[in-house]
Amino acid sequence: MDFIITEDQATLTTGVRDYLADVHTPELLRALDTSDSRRSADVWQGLVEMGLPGLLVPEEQGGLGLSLLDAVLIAAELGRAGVAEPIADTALVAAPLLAKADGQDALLTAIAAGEAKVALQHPANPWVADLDGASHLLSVNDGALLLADHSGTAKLLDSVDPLRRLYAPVAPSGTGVGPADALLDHAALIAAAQLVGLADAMLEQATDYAKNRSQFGQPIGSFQAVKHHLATAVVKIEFAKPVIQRAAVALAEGAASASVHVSHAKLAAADAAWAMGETAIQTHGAMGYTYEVDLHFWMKRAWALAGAWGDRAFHLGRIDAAVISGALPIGPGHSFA
Amino acid sequence: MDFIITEDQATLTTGVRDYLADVHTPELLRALDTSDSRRSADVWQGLVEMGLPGLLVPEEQGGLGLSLLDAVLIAAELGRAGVAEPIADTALVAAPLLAKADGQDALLTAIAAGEAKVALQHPANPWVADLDGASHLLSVNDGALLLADHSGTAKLLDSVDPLRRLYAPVAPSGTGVGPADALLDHAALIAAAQLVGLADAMLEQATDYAKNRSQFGQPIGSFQAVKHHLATAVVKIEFAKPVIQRAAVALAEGAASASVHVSHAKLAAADAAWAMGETAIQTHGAMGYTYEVDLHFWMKRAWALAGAWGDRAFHLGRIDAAVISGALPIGPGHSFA
Amino acid sequence: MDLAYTPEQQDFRAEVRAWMEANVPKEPLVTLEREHGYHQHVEWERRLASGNWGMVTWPEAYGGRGLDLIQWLIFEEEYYRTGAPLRVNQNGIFLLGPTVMEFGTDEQKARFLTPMAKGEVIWAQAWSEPNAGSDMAAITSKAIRDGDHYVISGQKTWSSRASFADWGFGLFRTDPDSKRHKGLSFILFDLNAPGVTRRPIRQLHGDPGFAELFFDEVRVPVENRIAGEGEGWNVAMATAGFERGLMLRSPARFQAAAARLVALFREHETKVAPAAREQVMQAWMDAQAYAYNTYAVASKIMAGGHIGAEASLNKIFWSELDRAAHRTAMQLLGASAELRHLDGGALNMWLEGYIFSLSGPIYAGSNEIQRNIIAERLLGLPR
Amino acid sequence: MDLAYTPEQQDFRAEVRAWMEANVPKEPLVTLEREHGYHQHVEWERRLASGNWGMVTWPEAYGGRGLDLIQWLIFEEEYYRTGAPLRVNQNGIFLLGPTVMEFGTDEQKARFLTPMAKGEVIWAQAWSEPNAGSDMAAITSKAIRDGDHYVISGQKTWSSRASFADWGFGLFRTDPDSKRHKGLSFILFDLNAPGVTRRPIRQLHGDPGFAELFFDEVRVPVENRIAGEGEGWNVAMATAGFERGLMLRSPARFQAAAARLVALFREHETKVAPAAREQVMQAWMDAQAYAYNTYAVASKIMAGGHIGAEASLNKIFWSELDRAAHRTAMQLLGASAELRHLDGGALNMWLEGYIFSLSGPIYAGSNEIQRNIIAERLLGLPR
Repeated sequence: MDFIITEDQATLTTGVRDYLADVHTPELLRALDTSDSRRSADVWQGLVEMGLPGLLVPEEQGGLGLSLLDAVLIAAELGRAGVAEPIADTALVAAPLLAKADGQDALLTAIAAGEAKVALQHPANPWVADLDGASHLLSVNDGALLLADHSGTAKLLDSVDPLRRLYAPVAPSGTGVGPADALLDHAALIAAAQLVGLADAMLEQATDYAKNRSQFGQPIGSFQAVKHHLATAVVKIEFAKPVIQRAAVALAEGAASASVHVSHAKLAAADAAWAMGETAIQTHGAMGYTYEVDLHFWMKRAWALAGAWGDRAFHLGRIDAAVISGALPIGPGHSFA
Repeated sequence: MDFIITEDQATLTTGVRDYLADVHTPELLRALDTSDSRRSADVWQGLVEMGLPGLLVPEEQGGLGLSLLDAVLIAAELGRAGVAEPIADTALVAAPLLAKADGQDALLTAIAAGEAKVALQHPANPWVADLDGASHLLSVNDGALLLADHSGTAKLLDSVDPLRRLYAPVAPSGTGVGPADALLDHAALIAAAQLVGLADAMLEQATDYAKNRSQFGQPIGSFQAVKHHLATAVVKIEFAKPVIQRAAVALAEGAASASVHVSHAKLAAADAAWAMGETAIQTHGAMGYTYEVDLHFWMKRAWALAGAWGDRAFHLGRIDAAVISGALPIGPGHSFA
Repeated sequence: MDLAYTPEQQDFRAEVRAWMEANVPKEPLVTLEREHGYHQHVEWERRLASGNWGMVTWPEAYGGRGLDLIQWLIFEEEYYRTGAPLRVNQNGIFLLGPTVMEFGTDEQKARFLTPMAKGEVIWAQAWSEPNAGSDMAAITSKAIRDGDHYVISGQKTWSSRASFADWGFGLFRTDPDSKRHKGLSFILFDLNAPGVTRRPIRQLHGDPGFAELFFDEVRVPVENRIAGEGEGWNVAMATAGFERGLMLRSPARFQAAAARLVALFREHETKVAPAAREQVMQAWMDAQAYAYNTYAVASKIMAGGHIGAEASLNKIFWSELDRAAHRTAMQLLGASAELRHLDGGALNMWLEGYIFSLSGPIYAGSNEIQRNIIAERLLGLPR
Repeated sequence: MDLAYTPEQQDFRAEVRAWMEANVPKEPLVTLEREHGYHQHVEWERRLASGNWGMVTWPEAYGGRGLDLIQWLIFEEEYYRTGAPLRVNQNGIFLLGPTVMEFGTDEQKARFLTPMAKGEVIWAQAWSEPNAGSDMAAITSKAIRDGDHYVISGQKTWSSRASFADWGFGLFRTDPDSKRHKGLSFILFDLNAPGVTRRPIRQLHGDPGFAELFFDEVRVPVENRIAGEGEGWNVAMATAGFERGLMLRSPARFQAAAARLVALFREHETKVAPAAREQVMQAWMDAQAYAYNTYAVASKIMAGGHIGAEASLNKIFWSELDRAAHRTAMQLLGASAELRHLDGGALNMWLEGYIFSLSGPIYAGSNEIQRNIIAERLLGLPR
């Protein structure tokens, strides 16, 4: 029993964070926002050069063979940097699922090389992100997860998140690569991790603003009301993190209760990020209500991911079925069982 | 259409407030708390001399013939002063109900004279306050409100409110004096009004404490966190008041929607008082957790009345049946219809 | 207290309803924060004015109907009941208009009020500056007297309507040596005057709902000053009082939103979080409570009373109920909440409304400022 | 990260469980805040110590078992699983004990720790003074050196356990000319020494859960001072760190409450407010989150890490989840919530628990102070 991030994990996470802070800047987000496709081959190439697509691909297929715990740490960094390229879906959701299926070595190799992009479609998540541009599609039919090649263009929906590319679902097709709900759980977990990264970024933006913006002759961050708003937000964010890690371990181990923990993680992360968004805009005042500070990119992504891969009602429903019904043993001694 | 407290009503309310502030002091509450009966013939006599028992008794029976709107204003003052004598139940709930029944002139006359005390029993409110000492009992059987003489002693339950005297219900009996739910609505309305008075008193206590208690070289009320806690509490309290008044008018007029408005009033008042209690104790710090400041009398009364005469679940259920179902017309233009 | 409408009030309601039903555009207008939508909304103001509905409480002499506040509330109820467009004229009729009526000269009233009520001149507010937001007394924009003109230099920001409007109003430092609340004057200016540059600012939703204004030696006649030189702060505080007080947010708006929220809940009832049911009921209850309180305040004002620091209670209550109601709607919509257009291509008004609701606790004096006011002025806590 | 218990840990859990099931009193004890109940609880401490369960993380030399923090968490889980009594020894084993271990001399360790672990000496804390609550640096009680003794004069208040306990610890001003954080020393004193007067203070529930202490020239040997003269503030801050940090509130306590709350909900399921269902789930989720975080902090400390201002996050989280869970229970109980005894005469533990939960956001540094700490030390906002 040890509940700790290893030095290696911390080093990897910091490395990704620093790299993204350098290359995936707010300036880049603003530039993407004015581009037609909202996607950039250069950005993708940068992520590939970092080795991100192969993080969870087995070493035999050219990846690093890392775990879901690594995945949630990296997903948080993608959230923190506001990354919109479909790296999380492909590398952190599809790759570990495909690694458990038979006969996907070629695709895994292509993923690790940054040459394949896998879009994800599941009934619990009605819109498909980055379907256009994907080389493959994981979809669900009758409880089975199907893998198919994908090409062509689809009709773009209009998300409030200017960098998000959503499409209506297509008819499921392809060969079976596992159970459908594994997709849902993996994707919800990664969404939760991104949410907590988004929340961290908004916290940092709000804190910086509070330190630098003066009113009444002093930084607004010296006012107790501002301090306490931000402190309240920190508590929610910090207590979502271990829940996500615990869910990652449960899912990696295939624990029977993994779905409950994923739902808990998604709820905690979405609540923290949503509340952080409201706190961040309030801290920024009128400036926060503009498109001129970058906060809105993160806040809108948080709104989007809060509803994606199972909304509050969906995940509370799973908690309900486990906890209120008595199906899950609860109480002291049941933290990890 | 005018939504305003008249000068006369304001004068009466202020008169009652000032009188109670003089005679129904915290010292009195502490003295009652160490007495066996927790009741005082002197206190009752003082309330009688003020004319409180007859406020809603028709003039023909020696009362003042005031309205339910007056009743809620006075009930708030009873709450503010922490009055525990059963004046609200007898004068503000039973009297107007009996005034609508036939043949109750003698009892109404006795109520106005302070010689009769009416205890109230209803299935939605499982414990009977001040049954011991009551001369009459209103109880409910099969949808009918029954009036019976009462005498004798009953088994006392142990309320957290040291001045509250609760008893288990007895077998309903007596002659019919109206529909059962009128009792519930009247009593819930008066409970709501008392709650808002309790909240006002706790606000005043907390505000006084914040002005006078110094830490870090300044009154704690100069800290923005304390200011904002109290300001948040004020908003809840002030916006409960017009709801209570609106419900009083609806109930007085026998409006079809009166029950919905009473439920709204009870919910708003209970929420405001409960939150005010938590804010008040937090403002008082460790001192608030003692029996040595008087706050606890008001806080405990608020907990008691929040659950009495229909708890949150009960009143939300009535709102639900009206609003979610679509039975009640809602939207602009339906404030008073 | 008498909560029944008089026959005259009922007749008035019927009159408003009939006119609105006949005149409210059948198709929703484009948002007033885009140029095309702005002009649609101006056109709607003019249609309203053609029916003498510009601002029913104003004297007939200025294009109103001389009605009382209860009638105004009835007007608002019918206005929102029919889903009529947002008021692009809001800064004029709710903020500047009452200010001119209270502080303006007869000449100023005649000059500004009628075109305002008719929707002929649309007004922008120009309160904030980059370093004077919550702390409005930190204003540095100057208006230096030069004969019978002021020469204005400086900058304003977050000026709502200023991307497209005709005229603006705000505070300027007429005494260049003054500090804080002193030496400020309340001045009206033509947004198309030489030396005024507008830089539209995109808001969260992407449209330029406010603008930054740059003043480069803009010459403004002295007769555009409301009240005395140096008295601007008190005038502005009165204006802010109107804004936070009764009129800025009509209860009908929230009652309409609550009713729509109940309908949305019913659509989604089989797949909602347990608390959503209670949140929806709370939205209805809060909108009702706000309506009762507004009727009570209107009654009080009609009886000769005033609204002071209590306006801060209103501001907090409506802004937080509005945000909570729209947050609930976003949760009910789940994965569709992020879509700017819902089935059939209609604008996702819940998303737009949630975004707008986030401005509520910020503008017209942030809720932090309001809580300070409540604590210090209503409760008497030390500053 | 490895979230499986080792076989040794599982064996340890089985050992604790077996002992607890055999030894935990079948009948609930009277509250430890009444004299009779206090003595029952002291007896229970001694029975615990007889099984070497006084404080499992302490070295065997002082009556512990030399176990690690994960084992302590397992111990706590089994402790709460069997519904064992509250720890009257809490001030000693969780606050003073770690302080003595970190700052005490070998002689002090030998003298104080073993009787503490054995429940032979029960400790009261004596932090606050009437004018030094949240602002503890305002302490004025003096301890003036006189040869090999200090002479203590002054007053402490809100001292938990002090109505009945044997010894107390607190900060005293050993330099009478000093101000604020300087010149304070951390001193242990016999509550039965001549010159100490205790005035029990009734708490909300009516029992004397804390006391006021008056010191009238109380002579205390210098060897009762922990760490150097004038170093008291730093020692106390370390103690407060233990308190707010890992040990004061075991996650097992909240997990047990959440499980009971789920059971209470099921009993009342047919007549609850819609949001109650979600609040109950939230109570379970929050208790779990607190448990995960505590395991993470324990792991970090075992790996050589420290817990600093993060302890303030814990304090806020557990105190607010506890109050919310008990508030939910009060709502589920409805009209019965106010009864001190429920059906069959058993104490209404939800009411008692709600009352106790109201102290959570106040004591061990109010949550306002904690939020200041988070803002200033974790986020770096200006003081």
